Amino acid sequence: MGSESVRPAGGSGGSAPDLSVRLFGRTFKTPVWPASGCFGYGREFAGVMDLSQIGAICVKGTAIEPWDGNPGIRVVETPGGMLNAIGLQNPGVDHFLTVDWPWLQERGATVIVNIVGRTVDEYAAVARRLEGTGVAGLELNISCPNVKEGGMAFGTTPRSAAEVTAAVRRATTLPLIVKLSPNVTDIVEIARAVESAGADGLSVINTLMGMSIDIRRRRPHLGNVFGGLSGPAIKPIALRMVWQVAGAVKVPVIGIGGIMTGEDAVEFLMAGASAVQVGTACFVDPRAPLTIAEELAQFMAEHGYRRVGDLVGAARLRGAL
Amino acid sequence: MGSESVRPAGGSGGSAPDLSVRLFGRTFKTPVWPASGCFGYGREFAGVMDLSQIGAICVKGTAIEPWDGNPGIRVVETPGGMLNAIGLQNPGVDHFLTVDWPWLQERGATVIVNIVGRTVDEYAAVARRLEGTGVAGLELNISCPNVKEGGMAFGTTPRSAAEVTAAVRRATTLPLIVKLSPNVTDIVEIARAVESAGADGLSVINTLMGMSIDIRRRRPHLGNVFGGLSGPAIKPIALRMVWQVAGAVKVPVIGIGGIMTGEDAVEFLMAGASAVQVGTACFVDPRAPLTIAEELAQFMAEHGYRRVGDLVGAARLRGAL
Amino acid sequence: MTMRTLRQTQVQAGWVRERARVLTHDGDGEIFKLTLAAPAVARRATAGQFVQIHPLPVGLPGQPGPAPTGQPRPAAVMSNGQRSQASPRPAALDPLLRRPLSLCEIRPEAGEISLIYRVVGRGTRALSAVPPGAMVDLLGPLGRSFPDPRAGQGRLLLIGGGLGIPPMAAAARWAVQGGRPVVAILGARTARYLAGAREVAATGVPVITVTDDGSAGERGLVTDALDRLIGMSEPASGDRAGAAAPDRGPGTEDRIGEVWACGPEPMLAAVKERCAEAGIPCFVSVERFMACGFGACLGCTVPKAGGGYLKTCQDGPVFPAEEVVLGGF
Amino acid sequence: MTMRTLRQTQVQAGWVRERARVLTHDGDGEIFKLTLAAPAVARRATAGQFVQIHPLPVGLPGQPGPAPTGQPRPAAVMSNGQRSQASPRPAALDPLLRRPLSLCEIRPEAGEISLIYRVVGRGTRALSAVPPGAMVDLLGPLGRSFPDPRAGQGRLLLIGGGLGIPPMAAAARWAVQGGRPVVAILGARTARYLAGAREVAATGVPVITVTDDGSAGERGLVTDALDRLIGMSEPASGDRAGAAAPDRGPGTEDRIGEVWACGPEPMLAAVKERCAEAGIPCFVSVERFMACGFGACLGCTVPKAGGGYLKTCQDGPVFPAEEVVLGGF
Ligand SMILES: Cc1cc2nc3c(=O)[nH]c(=O)nc-3n(C[C@H](O)[C@H](O)[C@H](O)COP(=O)(O)OP(=O)(O)OC[C@H]3O[C@@H](n4cnc5c(N)ncnc54)[C@H](O)[C@@H]3O)c2cc1C
Ligand SMILES: Cc1cc2nc3c(=O)[nH]c(=O)nc-3n(C[C@H](O)[C@H](O)[C@H](O)COP(=O)(O)OP(=O)(O)OC[C@H]3O[C@@H](n4cnc5c(N)ncnc54)[C@H](O)[C@@H]3O)c2cc1C
Ligand SMILES: Cc1cc2nc3c(=O)[nH]c(=O)nc-3n(C[C@H](O)[C@H](O)[C@H](O)COP(=O)(O)O)c2cc1C
Ligand SMILES: Cc1cc2nc3c(=O)[nH]c(=O)nc-3n(C[C@H](O)[C@H](O)[C@H](O)COP(=O)(O)O)c2cc1C
Ligand code: FES
Ligand code: FES
Repeated sequence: MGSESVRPAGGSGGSAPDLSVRLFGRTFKTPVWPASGCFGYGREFAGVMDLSQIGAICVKGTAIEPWDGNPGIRVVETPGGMLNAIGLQNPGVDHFLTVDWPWLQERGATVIVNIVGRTVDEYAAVARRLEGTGVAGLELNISCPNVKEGGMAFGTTPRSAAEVTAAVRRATTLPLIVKLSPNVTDIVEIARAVESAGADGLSVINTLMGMSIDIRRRRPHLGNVFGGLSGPAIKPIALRMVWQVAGAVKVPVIGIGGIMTGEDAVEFLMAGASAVQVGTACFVDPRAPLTIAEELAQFMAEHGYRRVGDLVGAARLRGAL
Repeated sequence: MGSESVRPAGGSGGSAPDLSVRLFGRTFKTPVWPASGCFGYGREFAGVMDLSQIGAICVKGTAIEPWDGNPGIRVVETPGGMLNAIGLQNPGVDHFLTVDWPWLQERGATVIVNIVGRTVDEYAAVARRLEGTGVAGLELNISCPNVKEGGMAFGTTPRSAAEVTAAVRRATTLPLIVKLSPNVTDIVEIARAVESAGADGLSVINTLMGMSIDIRRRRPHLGNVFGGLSGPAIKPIALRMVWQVAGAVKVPVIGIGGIMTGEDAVEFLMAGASAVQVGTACFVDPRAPLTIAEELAQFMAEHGYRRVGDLVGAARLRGAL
Repeated sequence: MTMRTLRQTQVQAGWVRERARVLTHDGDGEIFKLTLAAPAVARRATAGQFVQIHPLPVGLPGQPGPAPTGQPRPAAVMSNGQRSQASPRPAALDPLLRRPLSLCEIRPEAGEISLIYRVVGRGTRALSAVPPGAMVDLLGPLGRSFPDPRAGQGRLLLIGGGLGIPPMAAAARWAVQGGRPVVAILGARTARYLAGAREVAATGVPVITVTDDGSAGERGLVTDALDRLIGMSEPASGDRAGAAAPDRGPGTEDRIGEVWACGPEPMLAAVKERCAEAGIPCFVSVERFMACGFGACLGCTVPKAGGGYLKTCQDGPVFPAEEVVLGGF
Repeated sequence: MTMRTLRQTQVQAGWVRERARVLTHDGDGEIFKLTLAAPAVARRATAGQFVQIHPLPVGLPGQPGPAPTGQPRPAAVMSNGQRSQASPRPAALDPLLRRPLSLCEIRPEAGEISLIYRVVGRGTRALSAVPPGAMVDLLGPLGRSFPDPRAGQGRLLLIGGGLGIPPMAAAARWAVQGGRPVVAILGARTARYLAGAREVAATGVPVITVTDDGSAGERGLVTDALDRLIGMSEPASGDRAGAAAPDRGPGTEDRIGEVWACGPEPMLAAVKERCAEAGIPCFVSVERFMACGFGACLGCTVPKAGGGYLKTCQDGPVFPAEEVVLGGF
């Protein structure tokens, strides 16, 4: 009762809504992208979808050398979410460039490379290897343990986050998106620091640190004890952080965290995100980035939004804060 | 397949397990307590349960004066959780002492008073009013906005958390439990600071800050925009923080966050908690603190744990970290 | 009769928890009517009160599996008495919380209640999938009822808008049983959304039907009909809607002496305003998101006239209109 | 026949997504057998492969409500063509992820598959509540099958422990169809947990049954029977368990030339060790928690002999025993 729809001034035009978004000087076919670590290098999905139809594929976190990842159990379901402790297993940037990137290019895929490193130099080295290759951008995963600072993640202090951002900025001319960690007291402070250090965009958020216990075996489920929490459970936290960050920086924000449906994507766009990424959803529905984009288009058509930009920040116009 | 139960050395004795726990120099009938803000002052529950059977009732956050709370919508469900923006509405400590406390005493209830304040002095003033009244302890809610520090919660820096703890410590001889905020980069640092400042125990965790958007009305659901996320969705994060804090302090830790069943309670105890609190669960099942205690006893009986202490930290004995 | 006295006749019973068997459950995919065997709730309930319903067997240790789907159903305790390794009670996750629904019909004599609801989100959608024969979990009756119809004076006007219609069935029955003269205005967007109107009419009270598009009854808003009835009820007025009150007698019987309204908050605000102008005591039933439904969470507050807040679930959902500030939901 | 050559005969098909109708679903509250009309999966599948199953209609826009409970069921699009305000597709929350289950029977000719599973947690419990006639959501066939039974030499020994028995039904059928001499050892804690043994026996292969408590077949462990068969299969041995291999012929036919095992990881480790000692090629089917099931998440890794990891869902679940380090699960 009493929950009438508020329609935007634009009214509902007859034509199909336009899902394309222009970001970092480039047009992306849709604003719904698979999130890093949840879509491999695209290969496993090619049998059930046309990779060229995806706005951008954010590939698995890629390092300068191959990483083995963590021993023991790596994933476990939690209420409305899941924990992962993959440990950033990846075949290294050279493997990406010789094997995966040519394969992706053949299929007409737009690719953003998520990059990881244990030191600032490692990050910069991966960025340099990707310069001039034609990938659409870099996404800096600053949730990796900062070896020099004793294991605290790069993303947990403004200083270290800015430092690694600046180093990669110097190493690349590609669009540089920094992916923020939610495991911080004040994400706005970090967002501002990396924006000043040269980020072209911010991905918000990576996973929240969590754990679960196998009470029959009396031990943590995960081999690594702790893991990253993703999925619908974290959506309210992610949305809050997108709202905070989008209100504090000028660069575009990409919303991530628990998006499973087109309506979830609308929430993030209305909070101020310019595009979204879907992670865990890809495991349940391999076509999730396309399914969700279709649902987004349907919502836009039904509610008279013609361009994605009409949704961006729409919930911020009224209301407090 | 292959998931055999690990039984503790004790074996399964014939007698019913003992649920009582000794903490802060006092024996509590059970280690499953209703969490603050989710059980009012007990009144609404008296019709469906015997309040004297509950280990301890953590009453609503109580201030030196009555607080009105927030305008607009205050609660909304999220995937596997809920957001609340009550704004610590409460009738003030004098009302508690003249109306609620006598009523609770008549019913033989054991009571821990959750205290809130906008300044260090306000916290200390509530503590002083409760001195000598016979309540079982104080639980310091340091998630309140710190007026002097421009609204950042007391619980988000080790310095402000220690400061308010120390002030209340000086104001009371009652057991002093400090309830930590999870919205921090390093909860261990805060835990150590409040332990040093005189806390007798730590409650881990309060709600995580989140939000949700009503996409049809194009505005945040909550009048306050942001709210506290509770319920099963946050369980993995709460459990991780309990594990971290219990490994870093000597005082007992009380585990809170998403506990809905006896098995959830076992997870927290095995992570290192000495007791647990249940919040959101009380809304679904008003008898949740008793239901969950019964399920805990059942688990103990089936797996041969005789005392609650046999479970505490059991998952820490093997495994890494 | 002062408002204060009427307020004192609003019933608030001790609520219970009851697992209730679904007797019938019919719907068109959007609007459903659910009849439940719930003797304990039916015995205690009064019109205007509500239940907090959960479609899953929550919080009951040792209950079989999560889904009330009939066969085949899993069991924590196996047929041979052995215990499954699975948790004996899976916590309900989806929905997590209960959902408030007003009592539409209360039949203490049969131990039955009925609810009419619209599928708007996850909770009502999950509820709509519960088949006859399954059990749902109730807390109730919750909140304060309408005031005792025998306590007021003049004709009682019931106004139901949309999903505010169903509780008017219980209200009408109570008024009829109390011998109070009563008339109802029931309005909705279209004929499709007049769910509950049949139940109101079944109590024998005269009903004025109004829809936004004229697809049933008069075209217009409930407030149009209200204005007419208030006008009509003044002795001086000549413009009488004869069809609306076929059984009305002469004199004060005819005058609208009290209004009970339930529906969208803008409608309630409009009704409140008109009643205030006409000096007619008015009770409104308001809605809020609820976490607990029984007063513990402070989640359902409505601003109190003069400052502070009232709890919808405990001080309401039925309030004297002047006691609350409407328009916030 | 080298292991390497056998490895190359393990089938890995292109998987599909299929909504499959539940034909039958029977269980005792703990162990269930589910038969599905899944022609696309049935056509592509080979013994040893698995499906990722979700009991709710996930990820399909415009699908009716969340619960597969038959009537009354909610619909996003109403009977009159109007759209409910509710989200057109509620995301599945509980369970969130799919669950891997091995193919027990594969009947491409009928377009059917069957699965046998035990209720151990939320996912399998939710699955157990799905009634006949409802739809479940599958990805499959996933992973690598057992090697082609026609490629190996000597008698093929199938070893199934507990819920490792069901996939041996598909394996046995494949071997029988390929004309490979075969014998099966099926073991469980008690007779109750021998689910799938009937399906294995139905293929006509000789079966040795073993239970921990002797409640069915021999008392003991599958490895006791294995030791005996390996011993027996050596020409010098006199200790022959005649009942075990009623149809065995003379000569090399009789010798155990290859072992396929599925069951708890300690059992697999013991089988692997004995086969290594006896120089018999051994394939093991391992289990891991899985998020995706199709190679994208790197969540299901098993340590590779010599370092690094293999993906259970893509490189397995059937591995040459020497390729993996067992005991980590
Ligand atoms: C005392 C009381 C009595 C009620 N009686 C009835 C009744 O008899 N029949 C009926 O159909 N509905 C009734 N409602 C409303 C009903 O409780 C909500 O429609 C229901 O809780 C929605 O749950 P959901 O999970 O399906 O939707 P959600 O997913 O929770 O919400 C979907 C949308 O529905 C709206 N909504 C959710 N909760 C409420 C609410 N409490 N009030 C108003 N809008 C809401 C919001 O706009 C929300 O975005 C009553 C509410 C109250 C407080
Ligand atoms: C390739 C493969 C094939 C399988 N085939 C079958 C089969 O044919 N029949 C069958 O009954 N089971 C099979 N399993 C195991 C089945 O997937 C799990 O029992 C199921 O996922 C448990 O889900 P749940 O939600 O009920 O339990 P959860 O709540 O997820 O877990 C409950 C407990 O079950 C155990 N468990 C969960 N997942 C697994 C897993 N993947 N492997 C082993 N133990 C697990 C854990 O100890 C956990 O604590 C198979 C697993 C794999 C990987
Ligand atoms: C199995 C798994 C692996 C992941 N790997 C990476 C990674 O390599 N780099 C990265 O930046 N984020 C990684 N993430 C985080 C996701 O990209 C995403 O930020 C997070 O899962 C939240 O989104 P979701 O709720 O939609 O899954 C991973 C997440 C999962 C579940
Ligand atoms: C409606 C509501 C009100 C709350 N009020 C308080 C409060 O007054 N003081 C406090 O310390 N915590 C408060 N909390 C936090 C809970 O005590 C608890 O820490 C949190 O809800 C996590 O536990 P749960 O997941 O079991 O609900 C409140 C939580 C809810 C949901
Ligand atoms: S709903 Fe909890 S106080 Fe009203
Ligand atoms: S389950 Fe995702 S890679 Fe195997």
